[in-house]
Amino acid sequence: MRYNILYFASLRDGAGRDSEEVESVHADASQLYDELRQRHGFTARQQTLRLAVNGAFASWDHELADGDEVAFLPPVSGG
Amino acid sequence: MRYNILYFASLRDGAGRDSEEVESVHADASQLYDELRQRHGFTARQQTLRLAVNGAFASWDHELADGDEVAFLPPVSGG
Amino acid sequence: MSRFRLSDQPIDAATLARALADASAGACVTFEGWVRNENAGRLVQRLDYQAYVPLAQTEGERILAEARQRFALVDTACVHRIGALAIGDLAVWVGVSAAHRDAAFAACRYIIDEVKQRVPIWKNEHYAGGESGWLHPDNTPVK
Amino acid sequence: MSRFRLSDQPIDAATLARALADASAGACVTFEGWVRNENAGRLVQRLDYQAYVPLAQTEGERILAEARQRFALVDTACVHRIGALAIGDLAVWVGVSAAHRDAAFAACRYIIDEVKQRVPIWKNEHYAGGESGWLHPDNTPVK
Repeated sequence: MRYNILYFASLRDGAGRDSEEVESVHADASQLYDELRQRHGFTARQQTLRLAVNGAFASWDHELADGDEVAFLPPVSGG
Repeated sequence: MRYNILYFASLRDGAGRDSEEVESVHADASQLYDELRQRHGFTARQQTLRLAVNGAFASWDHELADGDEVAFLPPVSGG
Repeated sequence: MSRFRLSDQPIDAATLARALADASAGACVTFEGWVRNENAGRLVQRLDYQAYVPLAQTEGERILAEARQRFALVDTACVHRIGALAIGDLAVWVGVSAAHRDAAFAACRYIIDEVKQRVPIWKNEHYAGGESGWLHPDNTPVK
Repeated sequence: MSRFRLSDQPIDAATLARALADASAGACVTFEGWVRNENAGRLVQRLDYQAYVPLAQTEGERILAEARQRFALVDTACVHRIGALAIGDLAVWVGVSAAHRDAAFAACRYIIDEVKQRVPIWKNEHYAGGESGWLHPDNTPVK
């Protein structure tokens, strides 16, 4: 499946880009994150991240679909 | 003794003036207030008022001195 | 540097807030009291504030000093209007800056609560129909 | 009428506060978050805010809607800066108007607390010495 992955904060620094198109066999967001973590050498553990799919927060058991926009969100620090 | 009495809010309305020079035998503030209450027909009971002498809050057992500026303060309502 | 002020002119909130700024301040909380068109079910048309000016000044400063002592503040100020005000007018402004927001919120609340309870200022509301009345600190009528 | 806004331009607090006015509003509480020169013992020189804009917008609006539901408000708004900020810059503004101050204080505090916890915005602090780092909601460093 093809995903558009968005990166923010430490993950953006780690990936060296804002976003990327990714081809993956995983419909499970945790497994997708693990794959990207290995590829880019992210240090953030999945448990510290929130998942967002197509611009909305989603739980980690949300099943991904082809063409989804997926973001793994580090702890926020606005304000 | 001579006092300069200041009036505010409902007492100012009752006395029809901001202030007045008063000659009184009372050095006790409660007795002085009773005298003025009778003179002007104030409805406010002394227990509802705070006393100020020479620009500072004072307790009701504060002994007044000749020439004091005395104010009987109704409950405040700023803000 | 008098931080508590009575004013017979409109209050410039933006200028007052800017004056609280400091490189060590991360939070600024302000309270504005506006003249409402209604109190206790009666339509208010305008109001007058009367003050015992020198004592109000002293007591206001004392409240700000208490706040500075109780809370970790960078700066604080308060201005209260006197004279005739219309609906919507800014009647009282309190501003507090602090390193962190806990102290700023707590101090701002402390100051406005104490000002309303202790500072010798009196509000006379003028109602639709021509009546008027002095108020207690809880905005109930006197007598 | 979007009440939560991300802005890459300076925030005009005075104009925002005026827009909360209403004849039925007696209290207005505002919170301003300013960029401090220090965090956790390190000298901060400037910072950058990054945001996941569409989700930040949705989540910010949701927080304001929650505040309107929980507290008796007249109006509320919030603006958060994104991009590069200097020491002293206004980073986030929250304003609440209400008939009475209890609701205004409580709602203002609720909104800034929730914004800091939930809205996808990230702060990157640049320190004296050239280092920089992303922060957690409690302003401790990530890793």
